[in-house]
Amino acid sequence: MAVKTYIEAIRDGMRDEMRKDERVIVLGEDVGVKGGVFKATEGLHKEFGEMRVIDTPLAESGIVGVAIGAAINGLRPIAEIQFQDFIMPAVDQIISEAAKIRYRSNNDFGVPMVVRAPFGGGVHGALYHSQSMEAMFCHIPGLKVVVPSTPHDAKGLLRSAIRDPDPVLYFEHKRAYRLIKGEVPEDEYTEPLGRAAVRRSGDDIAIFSYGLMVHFCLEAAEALSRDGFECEVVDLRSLRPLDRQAIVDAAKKCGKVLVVQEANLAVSVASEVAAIVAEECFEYLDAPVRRLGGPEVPAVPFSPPLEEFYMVNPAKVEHALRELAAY
Amino acid sequence: MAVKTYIEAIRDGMRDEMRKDERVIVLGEDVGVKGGVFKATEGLHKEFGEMRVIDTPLAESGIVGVAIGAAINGLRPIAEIQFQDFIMPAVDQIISEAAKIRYRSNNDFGVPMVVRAPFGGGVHGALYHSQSMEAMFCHIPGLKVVVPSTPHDAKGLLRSAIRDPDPVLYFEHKRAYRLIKGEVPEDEYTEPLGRAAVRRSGDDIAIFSYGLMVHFCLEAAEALSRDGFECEVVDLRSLRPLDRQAIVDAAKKCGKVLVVQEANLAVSVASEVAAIVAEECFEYLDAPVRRLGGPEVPAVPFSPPLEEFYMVNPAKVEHALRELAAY
Amino acid sequence: MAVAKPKPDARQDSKVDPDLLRTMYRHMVRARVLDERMWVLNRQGRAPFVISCQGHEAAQVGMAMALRPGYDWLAPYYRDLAVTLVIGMTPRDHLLAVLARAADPNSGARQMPAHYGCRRLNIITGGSPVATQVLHAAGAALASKVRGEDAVALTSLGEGSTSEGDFHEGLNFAAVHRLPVICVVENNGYAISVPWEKQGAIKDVAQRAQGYGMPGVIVDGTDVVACYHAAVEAVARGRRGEGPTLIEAKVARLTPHSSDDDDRVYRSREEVADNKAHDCVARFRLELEESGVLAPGDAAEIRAEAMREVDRALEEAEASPLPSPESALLHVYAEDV
Amino acid sequence: MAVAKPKPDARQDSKVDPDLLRTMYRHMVRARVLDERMWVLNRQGRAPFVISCQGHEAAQVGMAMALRPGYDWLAPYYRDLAVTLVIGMTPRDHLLAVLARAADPNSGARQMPAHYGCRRLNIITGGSPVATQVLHAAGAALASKVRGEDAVALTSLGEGSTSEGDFHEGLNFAAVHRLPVICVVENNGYAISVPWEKQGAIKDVAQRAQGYGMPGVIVDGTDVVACYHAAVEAVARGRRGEGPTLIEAKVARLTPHSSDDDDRVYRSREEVADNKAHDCVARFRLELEESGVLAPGDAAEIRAEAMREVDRALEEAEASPLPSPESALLHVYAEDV
Ligand SMILES: Cc1ncc(C[n+]2csc(CCOP(=O)(O)OP(=O)(O)O)c2C)c(N)n1
Ligand SMILES: Cc1ncc(C[n+]2csc(CCOP(=O)(O)OP(=O)(O)O)c2C)c(N)n1
Ligand SMILES: [Mg+2]
Ligand SMILES: [Mg+2]
Repeated sequence: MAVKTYIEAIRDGMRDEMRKDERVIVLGEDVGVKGGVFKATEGLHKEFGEMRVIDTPLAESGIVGVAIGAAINGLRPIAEIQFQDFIMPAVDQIISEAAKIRYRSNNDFGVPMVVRAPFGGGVHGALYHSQSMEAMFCHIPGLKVVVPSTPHDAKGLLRSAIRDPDPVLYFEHKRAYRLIKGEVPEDEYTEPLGRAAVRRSGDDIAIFSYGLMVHFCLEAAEALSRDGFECEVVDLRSLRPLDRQAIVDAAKKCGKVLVVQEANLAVSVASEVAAIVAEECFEYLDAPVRRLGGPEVPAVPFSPPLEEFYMVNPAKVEHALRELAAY
Repeated sequence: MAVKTYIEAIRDGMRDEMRKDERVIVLGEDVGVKGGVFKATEGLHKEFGEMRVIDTPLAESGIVGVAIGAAINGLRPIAEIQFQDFIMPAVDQIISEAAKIRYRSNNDFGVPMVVRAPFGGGVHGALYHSQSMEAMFCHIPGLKVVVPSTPHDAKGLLRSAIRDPDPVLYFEHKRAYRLIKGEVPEDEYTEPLGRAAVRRSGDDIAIFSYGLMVHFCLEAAEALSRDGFECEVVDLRSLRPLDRQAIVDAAKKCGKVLVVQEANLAVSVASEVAAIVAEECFEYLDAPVRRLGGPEVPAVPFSPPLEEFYMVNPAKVEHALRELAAY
Repeated sequence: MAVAKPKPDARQDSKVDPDLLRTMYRHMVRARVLDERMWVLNRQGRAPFVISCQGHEAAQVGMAMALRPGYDWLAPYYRDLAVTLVIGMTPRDHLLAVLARAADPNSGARQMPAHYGCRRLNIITGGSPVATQVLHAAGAALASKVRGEDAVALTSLGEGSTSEGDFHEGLNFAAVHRLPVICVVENNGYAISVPWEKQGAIKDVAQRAQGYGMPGVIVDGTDVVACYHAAVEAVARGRRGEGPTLIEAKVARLTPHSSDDDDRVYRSREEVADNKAHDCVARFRLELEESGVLAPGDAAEIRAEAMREVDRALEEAEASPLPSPESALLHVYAEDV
Repeated sequence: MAVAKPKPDARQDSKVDPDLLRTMYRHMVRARVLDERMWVLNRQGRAPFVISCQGHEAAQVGMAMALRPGYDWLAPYYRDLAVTLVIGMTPRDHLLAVLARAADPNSGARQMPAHYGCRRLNIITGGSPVATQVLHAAGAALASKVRGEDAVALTSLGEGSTSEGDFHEGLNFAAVHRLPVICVVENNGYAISVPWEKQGAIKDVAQRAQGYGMPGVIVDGTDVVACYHAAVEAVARGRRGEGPTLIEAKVARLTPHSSDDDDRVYRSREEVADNKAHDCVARFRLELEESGVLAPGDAAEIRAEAMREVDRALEEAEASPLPSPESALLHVYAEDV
């Protein structure tokens, strides 16, 4: 199997689907000739032309609103938001429109659209090129939210997202783009939306995470393993819907739970995972459910000491695990 | 003390502060001559004139963005969003700008602004005049989110919100406007932001709720009281920040917890409350933390049978309490 | 790109077939009769919410008749009752919505009435947030263009809604990509209580077109034939691949904003009376009778026919069941069945 | 409201005091020297990010010099290095930001460089999302008006950013309320890689003004004196309470979009070379030397002086400490101290 970077897998996923299905188009800022600011769409403009790879005006509500209309009229648009931080002007089109169109039309209309956006910190991007803003979308019925952590999943989940009949927000960790490499099958495999994946099994502590943080969790889990504590690492992958069964199974098996995310904790994905565990695993818990995430400040600051202080890293995960283990 | 409706208390709060502080202005759609679609600003245009009570163009991002600029240049704007459902186009100005301005300027600038918006269902308002969209804002550091449940708090919390140096989202339950009446002191009292209020004390089950739901919880609590179960009813009031201490105290005291909200549950305020309890009250819990809220559908549907099915009501609260009591 | 004033001779130089004129009149009357009936139901407490097309019928019928139903796309707004009737929806469809019945084809009674949608007729489902549909029309037009079809997309909104960012982003996108979009602004002078002077510092909404590089056309929205001609021209332009057109139809809102509004606090009774005196339906009837297109008695018969249709539709709607409570859980995602 | 072409005799009929011309030139050189130094630091790996004002200096200096520093309000964007220097910020201030030092007055090194802000000088803190600042300028102007002051608010953005809804909502609000807003669009023809033709179907950005009912003025943004005159006129208009003005300054982006961009994939080297050949700083120097405003040697001395200032500023910035890690928790709310 070929080894690819995370961003190559995303690019391949788009290219393959565009070759296979001419209804698939890509639109966004700088996605054409430039191939995107991260090069995720590199080569697509050349291969598929400007009818299917569209450099839009600088207007995010416009990008998503146009994608919705195009999806309703038979296309399969992939809208790229240059940075997830800049999805905010499109929130009305995503939450008031895309998420509600099937429901409000009593299943007469659907919006088969993917919105791709790079998120996450640790790249000196400061407040507006580092955010992890998935939580607000995970609250919204009608949306699906996906965050791959490996090149294999990046391609397999993107295929499923493009083929899905409903709007899918596909969030890519920008630091993983070139940092994370892995084997990607040549064949036309898919990964299902809505399912978590167990990355490491153990029965002492269940760790739930997603995106780049999964790799930090695996690193920390290895460190504890040397002292005989075996952690189960569950990659949530799908943040809406959450894989309730996978969460409950791992939590019950281990009796201790740590949820790890890059975003700040209040009213977040970690809150929901902790609430599910508290509701459904009460009699199996041997310790309080623990959450590790960013501090309650607006976003990742720029200066290196500040950014380092903000970011979750393997050492912080290990520290939290040792506390739980000692409980 | 005079008995006022919830909406009268809000109107009085604005009028009093405008009389006291000429920096306070009101802006929004139809807030002028018409006095707002719910009449919340009735009489203000006549008393304070169109320089301070401004009918804006139909543009929510504009309303909030202008309020931010005016606040930065010394005013104390109260921006009215006609329905909370229509706050979505303003999310970028609220989350990317207002919430981050103090932090990003290292305390050089602040945004003393209040954004008022009516929320909530049960008024045949259907998908876009019934939503409870507080959760997404409660995730955001830099914002404060307040939801009063009584006329007394409506006025006292609004005063504090207007005087607060940071942006406050003040969400009013539209069904409470004329339904909820109560005594309101004549004097210039305030209620602090960030503090919950215990509405009923008991030590069997702790109920956490906010807005109109608090009244449903009190009703259900009375029903259980007849059978000897005493519930503590905690009105959260401030959804960001949450009053962690008040939550932990009540949960530890009762050992059983029910969180009630009108919004759907996934990644919501109820998730955060449950997560806090699971983290901090582990050794005190006698039952799983239970959450009651709207179903996981995009919003409240219009037709009466559908709306009734969707809405939380006292009977549903009572049912959940009896299940917990029986655990 | 100068704003095109309606040619005074517009009526003369436009040979419109008498049958077409009669059809236009029939559509206008049908919409008016249905709209009036909804208000009756509201006053009787049988319909919680009504929002009206009264005063907009000429503009709506004129524009809609320039389209190919089921081929062209529409992203209308809540006043466009007459538009939906011309394209193929029925009084029954809308009374099902007004009475919140399960069979409402717009939304299964999930949305308030006047939130139109019908896949079969390419009428894109609309929500309540204003101006968002302008982008949906641009997207639908883009899709048609990508497939090499010559379908156009007509979207409409009120003048107040042109203050929203989505209006700007939608028209700009349509212009840059030369998309076959016809954006109809039904300018009735008010956004609920807020007059046009507080929405824009320009005399005519059509002027906004100049910021996008598309024609901005002004028509008398109480003149159905003028509206029809303006739309026919815009549609032809779109089909030829020459891009979008903004049409401002100057209309009058003959009712309060909706059944929840009381307009006495913000507009004078004189103004309201004056509007009623220039009712587009009455005006068209007079013209048709003067020109002999309608014989004596025709108008009365057309109205009676509309009444009968609405009566029947109401009976059927009332006999139709409400949705079952649990059905509230359906259709969040495609797999929910 | 026709677009006002710059009068050919603009230079003649404008008696500009030679000292003022020299000051303008000094500001332009100072900004250019500082900007160039930032790129050096970037290539040396000492500055992770640089975004440039090179090619925009004439527009920025001309516009900013029409304002009263500390009285008028500014909501600039990331290219406005020269604007901030004219208003009173210093090379030291910005090098502290580039080197991410705690003493950075813009943000305490919390934001990327070029996110300007200074309460003392009424320079409103800017974030990264484009066009949001247009509304902040409108709000600041509203507040001044409410208090009866005659301060104006100048906001600037790139031509691509005029596609955003906030641009529309901001200018429309300012026009309706006749607010003293000067909106400067620095049109360098590109939004990162996207050319103007893909942002708007109009020749000039200034045309957008017509949709709002305000003057749309086009100036040669490489002509500092023309920009100054355009701004002086717009500021006077604002102070007189006559409302906002949109000024389009046609400039050239002499660098890639930022230190993260490679513009070779989307623009020809010829184009870049041609832009450099019309460098506004070199052009102004020539004019001033021809007209004798600068004596031989003056220009060299002005540049040397700027170099010395930047050298000193860099030394000071490098000697200045980074923020402490825990300080990341401060100033989320006013009570955090
Ligand atoms: C985004 C948004 N904000 C506010 C509203 C509330 N609202 C409904 S209709 C309306 C006025 C619309 O006026 P106009 O666009 O002129 O259309 P008209 O009703 O006059 O035909 C308002 C403010 C809304 N539906 N959507
Ligand atoms: C809302 C938003 N979307 C996207 C971006 C990413 N971005 C930063 S600058 C830029 C291009 C801006 O071009 P223009 O407005 O012409 O200004 P210029 O850089 O050319 O001076 C883009 C797309 C952003 N900062 N904000
Ligand atoms: Mg109107
Ligand atoms: Mg540009």
